[in-house]
Amino acid sequence: MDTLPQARITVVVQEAGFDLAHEMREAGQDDRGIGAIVSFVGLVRDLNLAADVVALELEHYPGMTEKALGRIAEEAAVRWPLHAVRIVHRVGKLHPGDPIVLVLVASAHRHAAFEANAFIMDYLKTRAPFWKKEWTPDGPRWVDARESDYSAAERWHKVVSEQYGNTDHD
Amino acid sequence: MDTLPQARITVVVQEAGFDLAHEMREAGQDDRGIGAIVSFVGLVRDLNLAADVVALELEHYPGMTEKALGRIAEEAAVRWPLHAVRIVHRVGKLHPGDPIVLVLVASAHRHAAFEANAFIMDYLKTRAPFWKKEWTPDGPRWVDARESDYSAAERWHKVVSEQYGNTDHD
Amino acid sequence: MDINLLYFARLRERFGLAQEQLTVPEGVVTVAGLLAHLAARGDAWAEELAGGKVFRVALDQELVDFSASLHQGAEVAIFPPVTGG
Amino acid sequence: MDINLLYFARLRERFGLAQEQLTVPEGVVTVAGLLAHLAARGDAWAEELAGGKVFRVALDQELVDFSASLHQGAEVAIFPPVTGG
Repeated sequence: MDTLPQARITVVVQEAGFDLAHEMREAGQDDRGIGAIVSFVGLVRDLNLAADVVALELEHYPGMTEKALGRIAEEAAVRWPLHAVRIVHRVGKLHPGDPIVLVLVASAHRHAAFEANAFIMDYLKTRAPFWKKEWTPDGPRWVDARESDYSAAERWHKVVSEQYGNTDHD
Repeated sequence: MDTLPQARITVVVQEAGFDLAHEMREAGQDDRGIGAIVSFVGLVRDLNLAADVVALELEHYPGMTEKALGRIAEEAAVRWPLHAVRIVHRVGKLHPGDPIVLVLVASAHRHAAFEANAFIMDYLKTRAPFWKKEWTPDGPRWVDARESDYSAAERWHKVVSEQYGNTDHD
Repeated sequence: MDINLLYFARLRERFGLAQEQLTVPEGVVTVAGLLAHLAARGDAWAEELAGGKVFRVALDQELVDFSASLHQGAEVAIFPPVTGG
Repeated sequence: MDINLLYFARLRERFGLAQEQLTVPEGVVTVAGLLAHLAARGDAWAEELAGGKVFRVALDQELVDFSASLHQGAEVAIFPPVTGG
């Protein structure tokens, strides 16, 4: 396996949108050992929302959020050989089609980048203190957590990556 | 499972670089059912290259390339509930740090988007007719195929996605 | 023992409270003990914390289970299961 | 039977040829037969196609195994294992 630099980890919680191209450049910055960058962008979708939902509002726990996200990213960097992890999570009021979350993982190896990104998203869904509220003309209601998100996070206790050590991406 | 529109599939082979933000916008275009967009960007990395490699040159089989990539994307859209797939593969001369390939997958579900993207990359590596040549001061040499890429593609014969049906991404 | 209590999302609204300083009574040493103490306030407190509803507790900004020990100056947050991403 | 032959990458350079029209001799009906016919040209052709080296064949722009049948007007491409992405 390659000698790895310490993974560069960045976590931001903000109301503003994010610039994917900028985040990609930051992740790739002067690191010619990176062969693969996998990005995940989560969007507010309206399929699951009732027809009357006009906006989503995200609340979080300042302080714990950044700590929890940083820890999840570090855990990923222990499990997979990563060069960079960038997480941007939005809070405040969002509308259908708006991006909520960006997770960007850079590695020499494509399978490591894919797996680490999915791992981070699964843990983010269950361990990062964000709460969604739906706004309707009749007022707001809180979104319930999904059991499937918890089972998705659970499966990482069992997963062993068999590929990343020898499937480089040039 | 949601009623799915036909996945919108776009395949481009070009010498020019690509604009990730533009591709993201195209993938998300007016489709509020999309909850997750996973993008894979492959970069020319120099860790695996000999120290004397100054550039990489990509040759392809015009006609078959587009057909093969289109078929891989369609196969992914049969296996997972996808809204859009965009593949851009570069040819010609590239340098360390340059992006070679972009695969972008949009779905309602994050696990579907992750898995379909990894599937497309694994098949692209073994079934799309591209060949890499390394340029050195002493002249060019062809890059050999990796056995690990073939085993990565093979594993999809066995993989069953257990998650995508019930782990929506809002 | 004095602790700083935080409530988020639906629980913050139900309790009508985002934050409070609390002097924990003698004998209350774990999260479970604290929850019983808060539930004894009745009404929304009893319904949410002792009514079989699902919630999470963070101690000093780390998720913990209810057997975790409190300490002087602890930051304890109580909130519904998270729904981010 | 006339076919259109294409060579790519290292094989194109080894054969000094990117494309040729070929009238396949009587009796050659599969990709395997065609490969034997080409290998009989000797030198690089024999080395690359009958020397235990790994290569791929596409018939009408689809990867096929060597038992695939040729047909009039077929496009047959011979190339090394692919290294894209």
